[in-house]
Amino acid sequence: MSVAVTDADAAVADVPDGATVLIGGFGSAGQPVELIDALRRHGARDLTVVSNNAGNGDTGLAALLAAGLVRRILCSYPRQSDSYVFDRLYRDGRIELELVPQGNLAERMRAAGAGIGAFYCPTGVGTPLAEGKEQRTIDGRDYLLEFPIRGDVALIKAYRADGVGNLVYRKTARNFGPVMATAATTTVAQVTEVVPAGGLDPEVVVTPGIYVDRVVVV
Amino acid sequence: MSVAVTDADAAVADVPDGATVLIGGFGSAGQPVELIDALRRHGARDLTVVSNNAGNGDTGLAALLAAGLVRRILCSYPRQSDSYVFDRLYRDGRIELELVPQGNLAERMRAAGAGIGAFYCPTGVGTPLAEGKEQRTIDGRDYLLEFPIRGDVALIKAYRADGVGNLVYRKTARNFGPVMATAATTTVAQVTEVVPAGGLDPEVVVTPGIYVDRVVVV
Amino acid sequence: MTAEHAGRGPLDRDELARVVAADIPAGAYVNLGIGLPTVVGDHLPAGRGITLHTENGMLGMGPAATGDDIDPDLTNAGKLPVTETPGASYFHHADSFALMRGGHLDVCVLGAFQVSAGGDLANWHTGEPGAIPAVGGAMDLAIGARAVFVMMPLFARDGTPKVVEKCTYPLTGLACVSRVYTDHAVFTVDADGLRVRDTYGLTLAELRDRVGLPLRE
Amino acid sequence: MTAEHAGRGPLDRDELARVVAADIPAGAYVNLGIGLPTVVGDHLPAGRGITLHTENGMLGMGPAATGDDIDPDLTNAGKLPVTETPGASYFHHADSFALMRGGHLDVCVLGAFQVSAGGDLANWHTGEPGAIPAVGGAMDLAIGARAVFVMMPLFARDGTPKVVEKCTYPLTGLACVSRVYTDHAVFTVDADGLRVRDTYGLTLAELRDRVGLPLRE
Repeated sequence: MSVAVTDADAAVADVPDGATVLIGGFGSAGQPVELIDALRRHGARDLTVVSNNAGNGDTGLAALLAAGLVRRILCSYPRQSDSYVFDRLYRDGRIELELVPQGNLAERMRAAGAGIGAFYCPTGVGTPLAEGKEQRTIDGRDYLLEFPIRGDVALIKAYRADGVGNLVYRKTARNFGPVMATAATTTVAQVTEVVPAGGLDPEVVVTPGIYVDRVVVV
Repeated sequence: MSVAVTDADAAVADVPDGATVLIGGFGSAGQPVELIDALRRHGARDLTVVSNNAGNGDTGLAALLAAGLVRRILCSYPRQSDSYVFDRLYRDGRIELELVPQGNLAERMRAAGAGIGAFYCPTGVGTPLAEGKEQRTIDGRDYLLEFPIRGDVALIKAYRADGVGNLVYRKTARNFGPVMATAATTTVAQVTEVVPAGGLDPEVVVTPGIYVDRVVVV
Repeated sequence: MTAEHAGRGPLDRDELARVVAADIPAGAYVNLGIGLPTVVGDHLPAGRGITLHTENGMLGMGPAATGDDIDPDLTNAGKLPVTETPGASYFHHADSFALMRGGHLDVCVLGAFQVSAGGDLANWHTGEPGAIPAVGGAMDLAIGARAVFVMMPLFARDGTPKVVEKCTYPLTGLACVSRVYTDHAVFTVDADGLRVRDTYGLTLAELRDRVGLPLRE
Repeated sequence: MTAEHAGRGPLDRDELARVVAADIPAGAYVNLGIGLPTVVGDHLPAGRGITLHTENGMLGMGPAATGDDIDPDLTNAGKLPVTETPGASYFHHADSFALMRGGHLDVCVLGAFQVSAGGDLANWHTGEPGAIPAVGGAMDLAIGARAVFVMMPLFARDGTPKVVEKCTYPLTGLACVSRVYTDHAVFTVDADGLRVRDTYGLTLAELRDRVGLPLRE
C-alpha cells in the first residue's frame, strides 16, 4: 500500500489527549525533533511518553515536557547533564516516572508488536526494580515477568522511506525506531527523503512498510 | 574477531553424539546441504534436529535421517509430497517427532538467543498442541507458556560472509538462519563467498559476526 | 439480508477466488494460505494496493515465477517459486511470525477441513490414526490476522457439511474465523454464530436444509 | 598467590585501564560502560581482534570521533561521537539487548558504587532522597555478559571501601561480578568470596586492614 506522505502537523493532528506516545531516539541520535515539535504545537495533553531518555536542553522532547503536556514518562535514563527540564518537573511532582531497564524497554515494545503476552527476563532480579513483579525460577535461573508496552502512536526518525513506507536508518540513529514502529497503532516516521517503491533494495529494508502509516520529509 | 574459515568436514568434526543441531532452511531454500552432508559423513549419532521440515527426496536433511543418525526432530511441517524418508522412519517408530507451530519454532529459538526464560504466546490455545502447556489469561486473552529451544550447533546457509563473520542472506533463503545463529553454542554458516572485513555495508549486515563461529565456502 | 443466487450453479474455483478477492479491502496486507487460497492471488484487482505476505519471510510477493525468473532462493509458503514486486522486503522467520502474531496482517485466507458456528477452525490435521501431523504457520495465522477468511468446498466428498456445530477434527484455533467462503454460500461469523451473506446454486432454504445448522439471513 | 606491588603508588586512571585491557582475551566481544570503563578502549592492544559493542546498536565501534569525523548519528552509549571499524554492523535496540541478555558478550566493564564479597553489584542509583534514578542498560549488562569486570577506585571519597560485605546502595544485579579492578588492588570473585590477585601501593596485609573483609590470597 502507498504510504501517506504528509507534513508534520497533519501527521500528529489526530493524537488524542491521554495518548501513549512512543518516541524514538537515544539522546539526540534518532530523536524525531520535528515530529515532537508538531506534537507540542498540536497540544494534546495528559500524554504518556515512552522514550529512552527524558529530553536534553530545551528542544525536542524537553520542550514537549516543558509545555506541560506529558503526565507520565517511561524511560531508562532520564538523568543527564542537560536534562534540567525533566529534573525540575520531577522534583516538583509534576511528572510521573516509570524507570524501565533499557533492554526491557526495547523487549517489552517488541513483545507488544509480536503478540507476546508477557515474558520472563533475568534483568533486575534482586534489585529495587523487581518490586511488584512476579518472579519464577526456570532451569535454575531466576526471572521476572515483564508485560508488553503498547503505543497509540509512535514518532520515529529514519533515514529514507520508499513509496510503500519501507524504512532504512542511519548508523546508531536506528536504535528504538524499528521496535517502536511495530508496537504502536499508528506509526509516523520522519525521513530525509522518500524514494519510489522499488528504490530500496528489499534485502536492506529494516522496517517493512506494513508498520509505517505516515511519512514526513524534513 | 576474524571468523574461522574452514571446510565442511572440519566445521562439524566436533559435533558429539546426542547433540541438538539447528538446521536452517524452509524446504530447500536456505538448507545448508553441504554442511548436512558433512555431518552425515562425520557420523555423530542420537542427534536431535530442529528444522522447519523433515527433509525432501533423498538428499540433505533426508539423507541425514536415512542414515539413522537422528533420534528426534522438532519441526512444524514434516509431511510433504516428497518426505518419504521421514514418513517411513516415523511410521516405523524409528524417529520421535515434536510438532511445533512454525512461529513458536522461530520465537522459541529467538528466546534462547535473547536470554528470555519463557514467553506467553497465543498460538495453539484450545488445540491439541496446547496439551501439557501452562495457560494464562492476560488482559482477557489466553496464552500458552513456551520455553526456549537451544542448540549445541547451528548449521545455516547464508549468501556472503565477511572476514569477521558478518552474514547477509539472499531473498527468502534468509528464513531461519539469523534466528538459529543466535540460539546455538556454535554456529557454522555455509556461504558462496567470503569478502574482507569492511566488504559488507554495516547497515545491511543481517547476522553480526558475534553469532558466527565457522564459515564454509561452498 | 442474504443474496440468493439460486439460478446458477455453485461457484467454481476461480469464481470463488474472485468473490474472496473482491472482499479484500484496498491497501490491505494479506497472507494467502497454501492450496486453494493461493488462487485468490490471481484475481486481486490491480491498482488496489494489496500487499501479499508470505510467512517464510517476505512482504510484496508477486505472482508465480516461470522460466528464467525461477530462483530457488525465492519461494512462497508452499515452497513454489515466486517473484518480488517493487517495494518488497525480506526478513527472517522470527520477524515474519512477529508480524503475523502481532496482529499486523489485515486478512489471511486459509483452507479448512471444518469451521464451527462459533468460528473455530480445523485445518491442520485429520487426526486419523497413522496420519503424520503438520501444522506449519496455520495456528499462527489463525490467531494473528485481524480477519481470517476460510475458503473451502461447503461439502466434503461424502456430502457432509464442513460448516459444523462443533469441529470433530483437531482444532487450529478457537473462535478465530471471520468469514467462510464456499462454493455454495458465503458466511459471516460473529458471536451469535453464522449469517449467510450469499448463496450460489441453491436457495437459503435449501442451504439450511443441507447444512442443518441455525443460519441467520 | 597475590602479587604485591607495594613499592609503588596506586594505579592511576590509565594504568588501571591498561591492567583491565591486558585481561581481555584475544578475540573477545566487549562492552565498555560509560565513564571510567571507556578509558579501557584507549589501551586495548592492537592486533588482538577485540570487538567493541555499544548497546545503542553497534558492533565494531571504533575510537572517539573528532573534527570532520563527528557524525550525530554515530554515538556510543554515553552519547559521545564515535567511529566505526571495518567489519562493523548496526542493529536496533531489541536486537542489541538480545545480544547482551542472551549471553553473547564475553566481557563487560562497568563502573560501580559498591561490589559485595558475593559479587553483587550496585552501580545505578545512590538511593539518596531526591536523587533521580537512571538505570540505562546497567542491569542488562550485569546479568548478560559472560564476565562482568568492575572498574572503580577502591575507596570512596570519605575513605570507606567500596568492596563491602553487603551492598548498602540499591543493587544492579546479584552475584554477577567476576573481577574488581581498583587503583589499590585487583580482586577475583567466586562462590567463596574475594581473592586478591594484585595489590598496588600497599601490601596484602595493609589491604586487609583497610578493607576489613576476609580476602583470600
